[in-house]
Amino acid sequence: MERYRRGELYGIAAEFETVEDLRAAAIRLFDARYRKVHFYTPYPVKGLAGMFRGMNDWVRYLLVSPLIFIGGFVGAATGIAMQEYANLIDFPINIGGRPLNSWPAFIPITFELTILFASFGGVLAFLVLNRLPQFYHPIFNARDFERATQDRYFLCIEVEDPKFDWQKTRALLEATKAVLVEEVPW
Amino acid sequence: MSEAPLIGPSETDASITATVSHLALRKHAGIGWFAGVVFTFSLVLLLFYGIAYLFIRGVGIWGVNIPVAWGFAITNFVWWIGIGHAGTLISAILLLLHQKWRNSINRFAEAMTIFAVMCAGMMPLLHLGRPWMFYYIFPYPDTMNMWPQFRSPLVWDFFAVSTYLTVSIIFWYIGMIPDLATLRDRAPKGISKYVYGVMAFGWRGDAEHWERYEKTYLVLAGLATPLVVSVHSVVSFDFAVAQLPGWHSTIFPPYFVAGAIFSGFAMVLTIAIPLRAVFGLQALVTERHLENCAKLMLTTGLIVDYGYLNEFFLAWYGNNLYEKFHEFATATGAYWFAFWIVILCNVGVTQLLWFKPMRIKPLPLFIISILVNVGMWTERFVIVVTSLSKDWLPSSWGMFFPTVWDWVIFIGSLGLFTFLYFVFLRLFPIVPMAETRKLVHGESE
Amino acid sequence: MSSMKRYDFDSIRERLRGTQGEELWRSLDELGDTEEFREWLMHEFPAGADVWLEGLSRRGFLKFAAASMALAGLTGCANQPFEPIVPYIDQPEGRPSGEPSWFATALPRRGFGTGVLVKSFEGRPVKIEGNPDHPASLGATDAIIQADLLGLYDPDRSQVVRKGTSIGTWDDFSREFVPVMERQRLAGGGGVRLLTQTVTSPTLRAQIESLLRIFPGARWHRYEPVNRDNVYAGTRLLFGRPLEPRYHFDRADVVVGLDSNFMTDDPGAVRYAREFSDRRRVDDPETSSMNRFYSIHSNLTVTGSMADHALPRKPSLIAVYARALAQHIAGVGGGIELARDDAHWIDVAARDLMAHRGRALIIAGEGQPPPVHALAHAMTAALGGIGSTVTYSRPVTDPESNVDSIRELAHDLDGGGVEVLVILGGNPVYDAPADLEFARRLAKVPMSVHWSLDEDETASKCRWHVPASHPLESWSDLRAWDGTTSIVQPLIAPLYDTRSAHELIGTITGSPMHGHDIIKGFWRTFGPVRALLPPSPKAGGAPLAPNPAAEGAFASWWRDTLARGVVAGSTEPDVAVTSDPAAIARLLGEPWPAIDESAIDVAFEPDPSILDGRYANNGWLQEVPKPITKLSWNNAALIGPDLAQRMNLANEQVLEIAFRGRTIEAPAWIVPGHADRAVTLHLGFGRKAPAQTAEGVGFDAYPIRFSDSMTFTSGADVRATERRRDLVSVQHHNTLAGRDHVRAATLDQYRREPDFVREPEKEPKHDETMYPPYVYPRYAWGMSIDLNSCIGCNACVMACVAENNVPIVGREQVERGREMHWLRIDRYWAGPLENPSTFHQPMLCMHCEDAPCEVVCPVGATVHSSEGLNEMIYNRCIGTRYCSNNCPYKVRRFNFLRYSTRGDEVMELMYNPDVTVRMRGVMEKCSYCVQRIERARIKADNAERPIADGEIVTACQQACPAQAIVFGNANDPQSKVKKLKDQKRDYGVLTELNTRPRTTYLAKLRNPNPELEKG
Amino acid sequence: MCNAQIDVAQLFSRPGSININILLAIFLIGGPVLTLLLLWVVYNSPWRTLQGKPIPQPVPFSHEHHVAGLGIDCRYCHTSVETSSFAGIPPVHTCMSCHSQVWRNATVLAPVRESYISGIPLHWTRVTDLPQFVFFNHSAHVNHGVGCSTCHGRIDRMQMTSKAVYMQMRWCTNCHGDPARFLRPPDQVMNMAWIPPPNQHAAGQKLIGDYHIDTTHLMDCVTCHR
Repeated sequence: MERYRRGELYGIAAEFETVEDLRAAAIRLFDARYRKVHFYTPYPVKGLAGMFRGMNDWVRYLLVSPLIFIGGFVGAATGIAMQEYANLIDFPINIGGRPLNSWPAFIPITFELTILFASFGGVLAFLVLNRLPQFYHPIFNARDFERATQDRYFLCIEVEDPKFDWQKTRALLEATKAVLVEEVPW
Repeated sequence: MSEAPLIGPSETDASITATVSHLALRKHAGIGWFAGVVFTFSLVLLLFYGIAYLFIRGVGIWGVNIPVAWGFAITNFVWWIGIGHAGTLISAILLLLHQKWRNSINRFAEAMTIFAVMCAGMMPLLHLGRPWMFYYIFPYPDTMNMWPQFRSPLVWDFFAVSTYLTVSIIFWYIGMIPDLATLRDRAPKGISKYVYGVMAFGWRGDAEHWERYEKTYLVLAGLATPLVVSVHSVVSFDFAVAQLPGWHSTIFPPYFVAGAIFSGFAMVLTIAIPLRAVFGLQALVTERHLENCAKLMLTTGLIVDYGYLNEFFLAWYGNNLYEKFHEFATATGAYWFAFWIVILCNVGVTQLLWFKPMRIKPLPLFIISILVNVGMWTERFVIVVTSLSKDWLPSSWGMFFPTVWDWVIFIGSLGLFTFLYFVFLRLFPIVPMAETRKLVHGESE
Repeated sequence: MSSMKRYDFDSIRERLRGTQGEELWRSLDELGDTEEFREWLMHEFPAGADVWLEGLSRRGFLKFAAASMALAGLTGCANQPFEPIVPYIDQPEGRPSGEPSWFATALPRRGFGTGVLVKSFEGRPVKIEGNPDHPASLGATDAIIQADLLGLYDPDRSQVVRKGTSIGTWDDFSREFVPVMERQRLAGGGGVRLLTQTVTSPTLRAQIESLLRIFPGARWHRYEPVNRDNVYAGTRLLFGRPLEPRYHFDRADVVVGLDSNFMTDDPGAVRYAREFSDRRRVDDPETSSMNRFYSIHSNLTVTGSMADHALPRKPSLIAVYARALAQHIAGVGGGIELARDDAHWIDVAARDLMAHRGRALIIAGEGQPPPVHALAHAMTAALGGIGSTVTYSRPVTDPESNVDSIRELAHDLDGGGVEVLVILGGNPVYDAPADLEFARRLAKVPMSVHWSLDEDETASKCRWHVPASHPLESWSDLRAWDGTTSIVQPLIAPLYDTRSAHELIGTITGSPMHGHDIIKGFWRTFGPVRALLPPSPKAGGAPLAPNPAAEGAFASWWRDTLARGVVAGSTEPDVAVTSDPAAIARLLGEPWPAIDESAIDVAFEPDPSILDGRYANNGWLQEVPKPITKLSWNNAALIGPDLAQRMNLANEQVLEIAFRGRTIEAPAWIVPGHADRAVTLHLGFGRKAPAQTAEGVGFDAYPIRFSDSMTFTSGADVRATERRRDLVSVQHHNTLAGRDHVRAATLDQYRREPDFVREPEKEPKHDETMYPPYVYPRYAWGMSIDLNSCIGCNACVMACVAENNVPIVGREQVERGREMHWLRIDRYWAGPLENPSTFHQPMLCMHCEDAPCEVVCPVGATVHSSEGLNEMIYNRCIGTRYCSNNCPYKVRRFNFLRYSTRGDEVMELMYNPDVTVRMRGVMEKCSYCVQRIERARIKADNAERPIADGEIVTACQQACPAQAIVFGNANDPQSKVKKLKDQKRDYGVLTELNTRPRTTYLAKLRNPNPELEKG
Repeated sequence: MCNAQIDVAQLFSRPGSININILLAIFLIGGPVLTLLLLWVVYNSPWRTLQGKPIPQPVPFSHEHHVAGLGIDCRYCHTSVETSSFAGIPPVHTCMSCHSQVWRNATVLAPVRESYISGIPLHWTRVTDLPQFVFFNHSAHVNHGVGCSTCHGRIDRMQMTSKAVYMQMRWCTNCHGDPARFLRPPDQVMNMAWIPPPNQHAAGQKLIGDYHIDTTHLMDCVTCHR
């Protein structure tokens, strides 16, 4: 049917009952030189992503911490700048005979702002790098996929994968312990 | 290892998912929940009534006066903030310490944090003489060319508490995204499905996402840890920076933080014990969870007790007339009863936790946790009020007596807290499913 | 909380045994000992907690403040409403708008004139200050004069003519009243009676005399509930004629008071206080000297609290001690049994007196019977005091007995035949002697007219009540106790349709005139510079021959007199009197009443704040804490510790005091230093007049005050009940708890160790700080308060209230600890319980250079000025109250509710336009009268010159009769304040906190007689 | 458990060409910023501050006519401007001193005549109104080189008098913080047309000395708030 016409297809997904089966299948795909493979699990499973991680995936993975650091740095700078400017430049005023630049008293606010901006950095990193929110995604077309967030384990090979050939690939997947193999349309 | 299991042996991915999401998705939450909501909401109405009258007439409706210019409002503030500490501690510090047992309880502990901080944040606002001018505390380009006075601990408070609230919410929400996805996928077709769908940000459990998710979560935990310590230190500065005998003390920051965690865990237990009974979560919130909380209470409790001891010791050792008199007046003066309640609850009762049965048996533990909550609130009261009632010049000594309106605000805030909690229980995954699934599979961070 | 705390006084005494002299009560050391002692010392807020449990009742403070609008402050960010601006039609000469102008006038205190200067903005009097040219003021005032400003704007003032309960007009009144008088005139006026208070006004006296000429049969009665009968009777007894004594404390080295409260009760009190404290200033330990004051008194008053040696004895006993003293001085035989210590005390005092011939003074209190007065004068005379420490002059008012006068009136009323009774001021229904049953008798008068400022108890009992004009809004003249006369000129047109006494008499005599014409007319006729030739004594209203030659002279004299506030040369000349040495013996020979040692005396005293009750509606005076007891909105039965112990009484325990079948109930209040076996009742409270400030405040002592025992009685029966009535006190802790906020020594100690106030181990050196030194190049405002001169009267507090628009908060709020006074007077006791020494310490913002309050304010609402002022900016304040918590002196005050009376169009007139009226929810405190500083600065700047020393006078400093407060520029080595701060006695409170207060104190000194100082 | 099998397919429809996340971001960040901006504009707009808006008065008095036209000195009417905190509103007597001769029957002046006869003062409306917690003293400014027009604008060009500046504390501190920019020599104070000379700052500094202005005190709170 035209639904299978090339370019209309996102990839082929396979559903597994246990994480072990998924791992086994993953290894076979790796050996078969597949690279554009995605895994969908109800809880973080170590190592899966690492196997097929491409260049830009690595970048996106490593970018998390720097973004958070930048956030924190900006926060600290804001805190110090604001307080010094207010007390020394904009409105210097004798308060309780304390020095205008009572820097020890400025530490708490600087610290809090550091944390605040850093965690903003964290959220930003998390959302941007994961391209979230992303309400529409072809993988949701996979039948039974709602269980990927509950108790089933999915993988999906994209058609973009150089090795992709929907006959062979499908056969390869059916050879695994997959309980269900199907095309995932765009 | 001989430790009691963190999770029931029979639990599977499916069973966890089913139990937890059922709580949020079921049609009818049961008469108990409904009754609870109605009751607590009536308390919320009481709070609003109290606040309305407060704004119309002024803080004079409370018992505050000169010299005791701070009363219940600040007491509540410090107490609520303290309560708020356990949540972040569980989710952040214990995460960093690879304490797996945190996994099943951190969600509602974090919720507790957020609601507690909300109640706390409300208090300083209400206690202002001119609450409608609260924005003078913000640094913004105003028409007066003025700035907040950055040397004032109250300004530090403002920054600390708002930061704490924001970070807690972020932390809580990010941790909840996968579970919201679960709810999205389990919810029957209808509005709720879309709501969960939007809240889940389109999470699909992609392994790549999981990796970055865990990394972010870990770093956030790293940030939240110093934050949680800083917040109550800053709150303690409100007192430590002032020069009143009984306030001006360098031990306050650690002693406040410990007290905060102490009361925080008390509140966690006060909530967890009925929760697991009512919602049948014994398999997820096991005796070992209770015991660990109990142990933490004992530890922090002992630190607090040390704080008390230290105050008296230093008063005697420093041989400062005012300090000595203050300690004496605290123990035997007009507010002796409050002081001895503190000693009874925070020093006496805590020691029961040395005995294992007390740590694992729900009922005694529940009672102890209640007593500790009472004790900690009273401690805040003693710190705020007794120091003020007798300071330097005998001529200006005076007494504070709460009025009905003081109680209305306090009880109202309790109502607000529990009401928000009931709402949370109904709509959100109260146990982090993804994390508990990890436990099933024995995955470790 | 309602259980009563009883004290085990034995244990308390045990603690205090050994502590004596200046050693202050060390509560801390004793705290461990007994529950009772701690209760006594720490006095945990006995005033009931019940107030706290109920919500706010409207009564009490809402009377002063309408319920505030919700979020009134939000209007701050909305647009300002349009404000009208209204010019004069014709601007008065030389009076630019926006600048204050000053007028000299006089105000009556118990009928005697006190010269004042009144500050007025656009025709609104806003502040009363003393007139330096006036002998009874010397530039200062007492609390009552200060508070009389509120009397003018008092919303409770009588505003309309009333007939019974219905409102009438002056015309209605004249229409009914004048014909009646006309009939009386034809009948010879036998049915007319006039009742006045003390009258010193020459014009009024002349008017009344002419009235008596028109109504030959009429009688004029005088009644003053607290009067000087005993004084005049005493002088009459000794000199054969009534005389007004004028004491000269500036010439007295040794003073003995016999139950005398000359610093606040005498007509010359303000001057006496000044002269007395002038003799106690010690600028240089070597050269300066101090007078020595022995006081035998029953109740501890302001005066008694200044004594170097006090001897608290019940009033009836004081005559005995007076005689004992007299015997020593006259060197005649004994026959008087005194306890050994007392005998010694008298002996020492007597020798001290005799050692200072010509510089000694014995002064008897108004409450003591005439013989004691006679004895006092005789002793002073024997010691050569006449002409030196005391002089005499003709009384300026009628010296014969007030009591006899009103007794006659009462008798006449009973006999019927009194058709018309005009009550010209006063409130006899309330304060006449109980046995006269004045109310009942008043009812028999068909035409009774009551002229008064208040619609009081008498007003409701009279056929007509007509409203009086306040002295600040009417023309009149007054004489001080020494005869000095002042013209009273109005500062403002009457706020309501009221009339002055002069105008009323005019109405009565059928010749209504404006007050101005009456007064000016009188002085044209009888003044020193006469523009008219006086009428011949015969012809009643014969026309006066004009004297055009003198018109100009009179006009200028009139102008000058008004400007100066004193009629030149009007002071009464001294009367030469002699008292032969035998006088004492003769007096001692008189039959003296036997004293029942065991009986309990009940003494009636004027209240320190509201006097005999005439100021009961004055919220300022009701609220200001009484000097010794620190009670507010209350009076109490004051008792000594011994009596409390014997009767096992507790504070606030209700006593039943029965006398001649009449009983009153009064809550007890234990006053250390109060005489044993004596109960002191303050008059003026327990008012019945409805819907007024004073209604239901305190208890009424008049019902047991009989015409034969006006000042004290020994016959009363005092019973304790188990009931309890809350009293509101603003100071709950009476000791220094072992602290050194008050530092004191004896003169000898000071001479031996001039540095006794220094505490090097505690006070940080000036460079001992982590903070950078802020320099105050031009002015460094500072204040110095001399604890040695301060007598603890409330003049400064009232002055501050008037100057700074400090609101009244009402009884309930004071009980909650929310009084708003920027300046309070702390009172501490030290030494033995039954006879402690008293310390008064005015406490106000210290304007610390390193102010703890400023550092903790989150919005910078309180910061430091370039001249070292601790500024409080109300419009920036959001009310966290953190500053108050961190203020070691607790001198900050907070508007917990809407206390200001903004919006009340009459009260608004009273506000000082130079000071912001604070809204609900903001902090406030003493500003060193910054508005006065700024006015002086602008004046100086416009003239391109620096501000001179003494140019800025704070309100408290200005009002202080003892001149204990000095303000100025501490940078200027020549300034008065700097010189005082350089004295060795100068110390700061709580300097160990490194607050660097700009307000410092001069340590208290006493000058005890070595022979009496035990140990 | 039971409903785990139902087919969800896509919960949300396929996105169009535009990226809703971007829209979301713009909305979440831009929204508040715009609102605040709008509020700020409204807050400072003449519509609220009445800046430059003629205030209705009982008599349409024209400063332009009296000052520019007739060249009457400010102090003729505002007599106490140099001696008092309050510049002074002319008593009706002052008006009548001329208007008893000129414009005797002008209808616009009827209220003035009535007031003069009846003795009921005119009720003008304040143009420049300060809150009760701000204390301003004309003499202190006029005697130290602060010109009328600095605060009141070109009064001599005002047909109907209106607020020249919207006085916020920021505006006051603008000069109190650095008076040199605004001070004039004594003879220029009443000059409406005065514009700062090129060397104003130097001149101003000198004037501060000549007037003995204590600049440290100028920024003290109590200078204006008491």
